[in-house]
Amino acid sequence: MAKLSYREAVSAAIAQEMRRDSSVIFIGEDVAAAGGVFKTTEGLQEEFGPIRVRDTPISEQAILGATMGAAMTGLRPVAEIMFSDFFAVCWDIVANQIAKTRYMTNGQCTFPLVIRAANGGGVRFGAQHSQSVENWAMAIPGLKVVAPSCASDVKGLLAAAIRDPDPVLFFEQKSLYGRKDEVPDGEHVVPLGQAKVLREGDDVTIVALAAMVPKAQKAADVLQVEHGISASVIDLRSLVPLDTTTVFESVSSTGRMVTVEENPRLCGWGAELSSLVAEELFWDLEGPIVRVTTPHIPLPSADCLEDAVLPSPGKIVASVVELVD
Amino acid sequence: MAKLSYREAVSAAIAQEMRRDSSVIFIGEDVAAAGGVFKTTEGLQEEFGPIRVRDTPISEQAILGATMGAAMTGLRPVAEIMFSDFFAVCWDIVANQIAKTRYMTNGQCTFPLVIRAANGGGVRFGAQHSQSVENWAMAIPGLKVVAPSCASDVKGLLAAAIRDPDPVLFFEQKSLYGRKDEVPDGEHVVPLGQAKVLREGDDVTIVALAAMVPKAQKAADVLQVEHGISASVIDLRSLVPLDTTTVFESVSSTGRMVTVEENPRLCGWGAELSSLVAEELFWDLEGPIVRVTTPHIPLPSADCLEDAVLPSPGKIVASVVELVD
Amino acid sequence: MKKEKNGVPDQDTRLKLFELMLDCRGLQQRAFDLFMQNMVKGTTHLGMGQEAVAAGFGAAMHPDDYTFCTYRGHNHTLVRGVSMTSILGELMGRDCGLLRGKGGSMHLTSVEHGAMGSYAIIGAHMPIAAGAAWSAQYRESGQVAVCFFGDGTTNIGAFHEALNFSVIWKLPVVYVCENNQYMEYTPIGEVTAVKNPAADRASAYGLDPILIDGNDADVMYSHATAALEKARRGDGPTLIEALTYRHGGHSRADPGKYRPDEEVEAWKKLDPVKTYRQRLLEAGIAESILEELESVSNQKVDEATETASNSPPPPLDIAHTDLWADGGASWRN
Amino acid sequence: MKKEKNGVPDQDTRLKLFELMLDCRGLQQRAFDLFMQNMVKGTTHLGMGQEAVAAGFGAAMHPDDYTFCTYRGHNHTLVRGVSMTSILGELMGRDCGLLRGKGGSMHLTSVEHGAMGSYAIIGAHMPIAAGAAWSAQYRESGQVAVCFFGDGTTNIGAFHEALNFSVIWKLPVVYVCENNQYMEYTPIGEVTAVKNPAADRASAYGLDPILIDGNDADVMYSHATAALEKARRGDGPTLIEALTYRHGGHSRADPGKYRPDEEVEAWKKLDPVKTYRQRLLEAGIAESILEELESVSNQKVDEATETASNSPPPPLDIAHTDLWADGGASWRN
Ligand SMILES: Cc1ncc(C[n+]2csc(CCOP(=O)(O)OP(=O)(O)O)c2C)c(N)n1
Ligand SMILES: Cc1ncc(C[n+]2csc(CCOP(=O)(O)OP(=O)(O)O)c2C)c(N)n1
Ligand SMILES: [Mg+2]
Ligand SMILES: [Mg+2]
Repeated sequence: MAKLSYREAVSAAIAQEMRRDSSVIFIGEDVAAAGGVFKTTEGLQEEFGPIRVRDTPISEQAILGATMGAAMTGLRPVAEIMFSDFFAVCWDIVANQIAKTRYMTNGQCTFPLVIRAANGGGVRFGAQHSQSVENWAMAIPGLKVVAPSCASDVKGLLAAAIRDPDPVLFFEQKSLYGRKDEVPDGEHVVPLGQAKVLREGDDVTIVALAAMVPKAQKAADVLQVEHGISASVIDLRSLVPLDTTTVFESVSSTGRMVTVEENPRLCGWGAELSSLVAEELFWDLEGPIVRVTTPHIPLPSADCLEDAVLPSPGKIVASVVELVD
Repeated sequence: MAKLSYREAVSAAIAQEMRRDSSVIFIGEDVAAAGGVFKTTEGLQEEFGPIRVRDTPISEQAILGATMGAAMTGLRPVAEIMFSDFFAVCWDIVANQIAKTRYMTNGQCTFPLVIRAANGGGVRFGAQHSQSVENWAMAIPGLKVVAPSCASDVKGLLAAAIRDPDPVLFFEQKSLYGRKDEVPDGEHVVPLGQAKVLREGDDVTIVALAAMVPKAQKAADVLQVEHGISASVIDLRSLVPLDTTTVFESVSSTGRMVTVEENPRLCGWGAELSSLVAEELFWDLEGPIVRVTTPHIPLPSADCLEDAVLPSPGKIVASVVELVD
Repeated sequence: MKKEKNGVPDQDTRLKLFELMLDCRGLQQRAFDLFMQNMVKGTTHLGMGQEAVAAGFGAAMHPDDYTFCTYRGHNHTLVRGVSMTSILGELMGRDCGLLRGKGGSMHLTSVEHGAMGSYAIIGAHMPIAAGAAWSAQYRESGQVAVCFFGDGTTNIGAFHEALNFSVIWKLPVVYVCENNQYMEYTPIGEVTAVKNPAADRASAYGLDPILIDGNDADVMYSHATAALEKARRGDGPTLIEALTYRHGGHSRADPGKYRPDEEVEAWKKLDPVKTYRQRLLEAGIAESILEELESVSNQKVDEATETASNSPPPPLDIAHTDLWADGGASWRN
Repeated sequence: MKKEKNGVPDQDTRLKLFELMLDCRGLQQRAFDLFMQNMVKGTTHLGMGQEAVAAGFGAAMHPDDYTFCTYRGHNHTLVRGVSMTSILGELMGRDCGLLRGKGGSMHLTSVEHGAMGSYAIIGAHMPIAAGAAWSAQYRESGQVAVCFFGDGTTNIGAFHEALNFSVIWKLPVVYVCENNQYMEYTPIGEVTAVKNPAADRASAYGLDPILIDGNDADVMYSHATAALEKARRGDGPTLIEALTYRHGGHSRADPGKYRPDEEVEAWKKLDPVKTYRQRLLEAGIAESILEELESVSNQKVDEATETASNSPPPPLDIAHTDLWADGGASWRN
């Protein structure tokens, strides 16, 4: 096992897949010659050449349109949208074209493509470069949605996403790029759609995603030590497919669920999960379902303001304590 | 009181507001000389002239960008996006610019603008012209979101939206355009953010929006007559601001909530409402919270397929019966 | 407007062009009739009057080339060899439909014929066509992607992005603007900063301006051939503006009243099918041969109507299939 | 490239131009230093080397005209009269910041100065500027909107839509492309189908191509004056491409290593501040006057740094204000 950063795991996964399959190609803005603005794709152009790893103009609709057209004619393209906020300039290609065309054509076309994007806040980039938009994607039928929390999952899930025959939106949390973890040596693939139970507890199930996972783990430590509350922590890892089995199993046993989302309050994945539990697991519940989210505001830029509004271990602890006590 | 169709109420509202305020201007594709592809804006150019009522090129980003720029410099523009599906080609202007700029500038700019769009299915237009995307809008902090179910509310709420100092996305349900209702004569304005209790019952609260409202009413009739179940029916009318007071009051008394959404399953307003109730009203609940939605698929085009997947009175009845029995 | 034809197509090709146009015309006339009989639900956008554009390309393309077209895509889909039955069936929402009713009139697609889809959001298919061309280039397959769109489409952002992108990567793609003078109801001249919405913008992408008679099948054919060859040679994209006119309204029962009668009349005189028939006669092709083609085409339309009308509605469970490559539509375990 | 200057600005104007450039340069140098001291969090995009563009317009615009700029907007915001303290305060996330820390470096806005915002999504502000111009036209206010953007921005859809839209409505708007030769790290020539990304596309909107020396404040000023006058006369938009170069990296601590040393050196010789100083001396302005301006500018920067550094962080509750016009951020009752 080697220690890789979350950032390095991105290029490791792409390289792993490009080596085994010549139909994998990769494009994006400043990704090739310069290795990406987050340095996530350094070395790829050197290894795979300027035909397979290619810089594009600032034309997100063209980038993703081309990705779609290539996927439906035999390639397995990977595209980068530099910041997930920029999905807004090419959302038609994602939500109306890529997501719907297989269904509309009654299965005539297949779209084995991956769109990677740096997602989320915590780095003082302001409201147009800090959004967590995985819920935008989750709301669209036809998209798979993955958001890893550690380098090992970045490598394994990105590899699986590239092999997957369906379109996958792969959200890399930019506040995690520097985080290092053990990543298995050799080929590493983690199947999509399996949540990971990071910790088992009796009193409450905390469900988190991406950057919220380390915060939930931190909160669980504090809950144990300072409040004697034993929490399960689940890293959802993928929103579509959604591993309700793992979540339900845990919530059935603890009787309580707290979701921790970075996205603004309304219509996040936490709401969806909460509504599923409230419908299907109602009689197992021992108390309200609680959601911890960023408030329903754009993210402010100043460090103190941003820290004040993002979910924190402290807020998670407070919510759990209130629920369980 | 005159009978107006939902369609006619649109132009009635715009005309009412254009008469009283010369800063109200209206633009969109084919809206002016031809009166709109849904004939919702007939007569406006005749009355207010080609400067105030103007046809645009097929340039949704320009339409909404111009709308934003005009709103922040003293006008009260109203723009039409022909089908709400097309928000995907201009989502950046809506979600990243219009919604965030007031907040980011610490209140320096105000955006008194309205974007109208024909929303929803039931008219066999296929997956790219039939979406219900009010949940896309609800997920973005900084947007008000309104979706009326009858002509009277179209007129009153659209007038209120035009007078509102904040950006309002106004979703007109295209399957309702032909529906006629009594509309009060003279000036008619209905405040945003107030749900309407259409019917009071004891056993369950059915919450619906737009085209789902008449279906919920139909279902409530059947429930009463055929199953002896007495249902409250609430027309939400606006998603932001959200009238949780009215909904909570009803759910507290019935102990059960069923939401009826036209949007695909994941991350709809029903999920949000369900999560609010599951968090804040948990101890008042007498049973699971049930959501009736379109399945998480793009809408198929053929009449029989579309009818099979959209929520129907029959499906609502079945869900309520299962819940209450 | 360039009228010269880089030589006249041979007689077989000309008969083929005529046949394709007849099929397009007949199919669309029938689609209109079925719509008026309420047999076609929803919406449908006819390309009557614009048949020469699709026919010219249809006759010139290789079977494995790709086409990308719009909601007004019946002509373009038919000329790739897709059956009339499956097109009419789709319009009518029947099980025999090309997409078994899941797509509808605006989304005709037949991958086996290289008809890679009809797209209903203006401009979206232009970068997608670039992607298919990029794939062909990467795979060195020799295929070309042809992308049809309207005059109104030249004012949307995706047009601009797709053209720049295609040129810098020298992609084998041909962009064909069918300038039928109107967006839905608004004359293109009222909303466009230049006179010729595509041709006057070619230079913004380093391309030659090509403005041709879109009602002349011979002209279309020769320009199609040249553009396809250029793409196959590795010399990159072509942007063609073909001037034409739709005889009917924008969609459904739109009577098209926003257009002056004289304008409609003038263009109807330039009907691509009628004028081409006359030209073939003048070129010495016997009336009987043309009549035979017409009767065969009519018969195909009748048979397709019959078969499609007798096809049942699709089974309801297909609404829950083929969202994913595994054939299903489930989002959870 | 057009070098002629439609006459030379008068001496007061020239001193004003010099002063504006000095302020821009000094402020940005300071922002960079503060960034390296970790006093500026997040990101910041400097326009060192590009000061002449903003200065030329700043000196030519009326106080009530509008500017729209990008994340690289410090120059453009400053030349409208916004205080250095409020700009540095915003970069440092302090309560004295222009937006009290809610916007950050990429979103500088001062409506009272007509600085209508800095936009961080490429191209988005172009149609927004069109809207402000449309409003000015409707209100007959005589205002003009000026919109600054980069070379890389010419390849995104919003560029195309905004230009067409502005021309057909003859809006009083001036679009200024600051061609600094690079998008973030990629040379513009590698991703653009034409040599001059803005000027070579002007004809696609029926506009004259204008390609000028963006490092020459006199040239910028005279072209700004002409474009503003044209807009005020009701003669519609102008598109200007100004050739320039950023001395540093794209943002933050980017060392800009993707650029050849000789290229950087060559452009640094064309430094707009240094060359303009030389020109003023040659025009007979005394060294002492220039030194005095420099020292005043330096002092302003120092004072602003001092004040901003001493400003407290904003109170946390402002995170929940001013989403809505009522001053709050609530979405429910
Ligand atoms: C992004 C988007 N905006 C608007 C529409 C609605 N719409 C459908 S067809 C059409 C007119 C298109 O005109 P043109 O490109 O000339 O094609 P034509 O219909 O004439 O073939 C419009 C505005 C759409 N489908 N997509
Ligand atoms: C839609 C969108 N795509 C990508 C980016 C990321 N990005 C920020 S600046 C930049 C380069 C812009 O280049 P140019 O327009 O030349 O402006 P410059 O930075 O050189 O001033 C890019 C790609 C963005 N902000 N928005
Ligand atoms: Mg047209
Ligand atoms: Mg640049």
